[in-house]
Amino acid sequence: MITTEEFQTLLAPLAVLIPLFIAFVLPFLKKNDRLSHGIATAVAVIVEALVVYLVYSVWDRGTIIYVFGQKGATTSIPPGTGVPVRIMFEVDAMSSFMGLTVATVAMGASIYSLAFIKKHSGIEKYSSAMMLMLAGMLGLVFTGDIFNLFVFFEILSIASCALVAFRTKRWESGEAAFKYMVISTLGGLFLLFAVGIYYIQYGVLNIAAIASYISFTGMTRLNMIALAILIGVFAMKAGGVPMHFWTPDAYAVAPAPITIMLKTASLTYLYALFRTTFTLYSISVDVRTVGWIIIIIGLLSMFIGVTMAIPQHDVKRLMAYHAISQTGYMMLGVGVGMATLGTAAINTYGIKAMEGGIFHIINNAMYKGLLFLTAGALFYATGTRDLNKMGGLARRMPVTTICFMIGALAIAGIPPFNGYASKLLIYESVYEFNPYLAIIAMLVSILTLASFVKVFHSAFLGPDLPKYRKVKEVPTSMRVGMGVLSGIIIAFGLVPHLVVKYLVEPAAIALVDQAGYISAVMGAAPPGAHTAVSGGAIEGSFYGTLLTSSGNWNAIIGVIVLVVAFFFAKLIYSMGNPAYNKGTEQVKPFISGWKESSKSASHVRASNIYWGFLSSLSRYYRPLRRTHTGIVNDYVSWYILVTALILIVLTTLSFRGGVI
Amino acid sequence: MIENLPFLMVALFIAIGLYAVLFKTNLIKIVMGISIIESAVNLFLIAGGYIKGGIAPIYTSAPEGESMVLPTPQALTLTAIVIGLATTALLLSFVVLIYRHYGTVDSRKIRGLRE
Amino acid sequence: MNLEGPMTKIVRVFSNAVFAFALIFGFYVVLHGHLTPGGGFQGGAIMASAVALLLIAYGADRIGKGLKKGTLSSMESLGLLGFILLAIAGIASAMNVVFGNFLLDNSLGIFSEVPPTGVNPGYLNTAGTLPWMSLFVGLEVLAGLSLIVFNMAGGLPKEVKSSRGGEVK
Amino acid sequence: MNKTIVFVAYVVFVAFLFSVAVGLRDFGEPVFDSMDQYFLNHGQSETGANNIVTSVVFDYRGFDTLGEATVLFAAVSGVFIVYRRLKK
Repeated sequence: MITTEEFQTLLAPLAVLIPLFIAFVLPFLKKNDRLSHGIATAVAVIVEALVVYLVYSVWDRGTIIYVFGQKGATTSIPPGTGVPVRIMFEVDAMSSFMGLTVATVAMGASIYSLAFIKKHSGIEKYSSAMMLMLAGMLGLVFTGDIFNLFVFFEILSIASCALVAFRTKRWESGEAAFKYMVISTLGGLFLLFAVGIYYIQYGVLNIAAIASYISFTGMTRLNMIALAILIGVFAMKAGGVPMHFWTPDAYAVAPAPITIMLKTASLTYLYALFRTTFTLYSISVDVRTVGWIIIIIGLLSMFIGVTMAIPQHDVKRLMAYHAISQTGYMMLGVGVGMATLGTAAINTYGIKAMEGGIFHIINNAMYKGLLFLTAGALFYATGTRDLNKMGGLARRMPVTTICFMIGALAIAGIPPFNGYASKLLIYESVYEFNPYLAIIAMLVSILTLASFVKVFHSAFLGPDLPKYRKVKEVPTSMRVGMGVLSGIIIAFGLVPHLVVKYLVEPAAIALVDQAGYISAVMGAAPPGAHTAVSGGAIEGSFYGTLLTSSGNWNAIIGVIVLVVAFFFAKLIYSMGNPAYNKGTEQVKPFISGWKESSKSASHVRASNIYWGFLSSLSRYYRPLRRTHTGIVNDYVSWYILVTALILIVLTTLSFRGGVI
Repeated sequence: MIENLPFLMVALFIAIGLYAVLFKTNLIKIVMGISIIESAVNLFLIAGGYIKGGIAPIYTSAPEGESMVLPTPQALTLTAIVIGLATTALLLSFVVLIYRHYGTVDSRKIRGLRE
Repeated sequence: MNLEGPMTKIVRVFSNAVFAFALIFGFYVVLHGHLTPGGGFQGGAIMASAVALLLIAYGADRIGKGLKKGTLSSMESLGLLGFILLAIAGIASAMNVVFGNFLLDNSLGIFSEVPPTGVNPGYLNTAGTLPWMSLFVGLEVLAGLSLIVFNMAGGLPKEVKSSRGGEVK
Repeated sequence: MNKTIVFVAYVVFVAFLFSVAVGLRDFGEPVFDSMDQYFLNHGQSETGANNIVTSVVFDYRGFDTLGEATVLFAAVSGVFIVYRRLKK
């Protein structure tokens, strides 16, 4: 009989193997669409349960190692050799945190899919590819072997490209899938090239072993080049500007549940980026240079992402640009952590900035997922993604409207939703690092709110358009899918201190703790490795208060203040003159003194909102728009250009700093 | 320097493939460029596993006492080849789909999704 | 090249003759993967090339009548399921681990012996789970590659109509 | 995008690739190879296969092979998705 401890060790492999197994079974169920996707949904729920238990186990026991094929699965280094020889899963707090994010989103997406995909053929392939994506993402975050990481990278790329092309009838599908595929295949090949550099130098493929060698031998030019290539690949796959061009294409074209899986996949690549910089290199490199590279990519993503989002009128492209922009916050937070690594600052605001960035990962996965799902609901109900054609849908789709509002308020960082808590952590700690960065971050947040106001106004508010008279609220499974994510957002918003204490803080500390990661596999860490920082200075909570580096935030008090303010507003409102009478001339709209000729005449189209803003900034927008050419060669060109720049910066600056 | 000729060849092949991806506008040629890069990376791994005078790492009727080349890169390359095959097949399918919709494979014309 | 109709008689007769040899050679490569260069992928690819040869010689329509896509798809899944089940079965065995080589040295099944260490003439009945995995992977690769070729030869369905891409409005 | 800038970036990138090729250890003389020596020495007794490459593929790195088979499966699914018949 299997013991509890053995079962805990087995959790991570099971979470990957079960979806894989089901993915292979599903093609047999060609005749029965409902059954095949029902099984997939059940598996997503099971995987979620396994991952939740895994998070607990890691919290309880520390890093869990699973060595494939080694008798007993725990001996990482066989006797008679000094290095690990087999593939292993190494799950520390950061990996399990990412696993939780992935599994939760996958659960929401598959529940949502139940009704969403009814109109299509080939459902068994769809469900099976979705299971492959789930397995690929979990494998990517759990694995402790760099070639295995490449394999999961490719599983994820290929399964997601296949799903991007799912609506073959529409002209965009092939184009978006091809562009995405070219970019991710090239990324995969350069990742493999970097793996080759490590293997040829050190003869090992285990991440901990490579990190140990790098830490032991110090930096070489080869390792620097490998680092630059890896930063390029993972930042590109995470959607970092200016390598983001594939993102809006793929996100907009894919079916909504797949879009949120793609979004989560980009977060796992972000995890891979952090794993590379923090675990593989850590303080062996010039941390300020690497940190600033991540910060600058993050800043560009934040700013260009949000400014490109404002003029969009395709609802999913708009949200895709926001996805890029939000990824920038995570890069900013964790980049500040990287830049302060090895100094005293990491113990104070450095780790707090990282917590903000990491907390933002799970928050972003939830609210961005919710927003994409509401966009999918709009598409399901109206058959278009064009905001100019929508209007007045709040009357027809109340649940979708409420879910959209929750998501929009969370993404804009309005208290008491979860986005506020993580953004507050980022603002305050980044302010201590460099005030200008924090100011840009806040500005981006304001622009985010502005563009969601635009979506809310043009899709949900406005007059009741005649062509949408027959639109109904979306089916139950889609509402449940959105409801699950909304519930998590509200819960995280109300108890951010608990989430930070039990999920985020261990993850941040595990990410910094290079020595711990190495010694879990190798038995001992080299003296140069970065050790854990104390989380003690940031002890989480008293009466539900989240402590940031220079302030605090109590969600309960925040809610009370909001409720009180609401009552005051109600009071003031009720003191006014109630002379508003329905059914009289009072309620009829007038346009410039004339009666409205039809409902669509008084409908403000999405492109007309903010036209003044856009036309006064046209000198900024014109070159920016011209850059987004949509030609696949240019996508690759930008990637190569950025990688070349990172290569130059890393090699020259580090030489000057005397690191090599 | 000349000792490292196989590694230099790898860099050269990647350069050729990358040139095709960056500057050729025919989608099929872009796919070919990717295939060339893929072969180059496979060559990189295999070249990294070579030992001077080594034989294949198979004990069946092998000559006694010879040193064997490293087996891991060969296994990795096997994996990478199949992955490359899979990506190429899928990329070509997408090209077929694009051609059906656009009637062309010129990347400068296939830009319905932009901005 | 016209994939719809059959090619000339010379090609057809020749590919008939080669087909059987290619299949047998592929199977040999799969089965001896643990002894000689080869294994599941290489052998599977050889067998799939035999199928592709027939496809080119006779055209997709004629071959499609005998060899259904559904059958191939089931074969592919079957190969993968066998592979993953063999891997998972390691948990239930004495090895207690995924990918444990539990069939080695247990005197039950075939392929269970351990060869002498060092150079030897090669004994087929060795290597535990490895030949089984080779067989399953060979099946998967045979079916998978054939399916890719079949689908591509069949072309896109007519429902996917040409729509001039163009502007996102 | 401006072809000149792209070409310069391309040249810089390729130059770094060449510097990798020049800077690597000598061809045919691995420095660290304890993992591979472990496979060569213990492969036969642990996995029972004469072909060490196969023992690495299916045993030591069997999980990679599962992933690789999965990639092929995913690609076949993708090809199926592209070429599938659509509902009216």
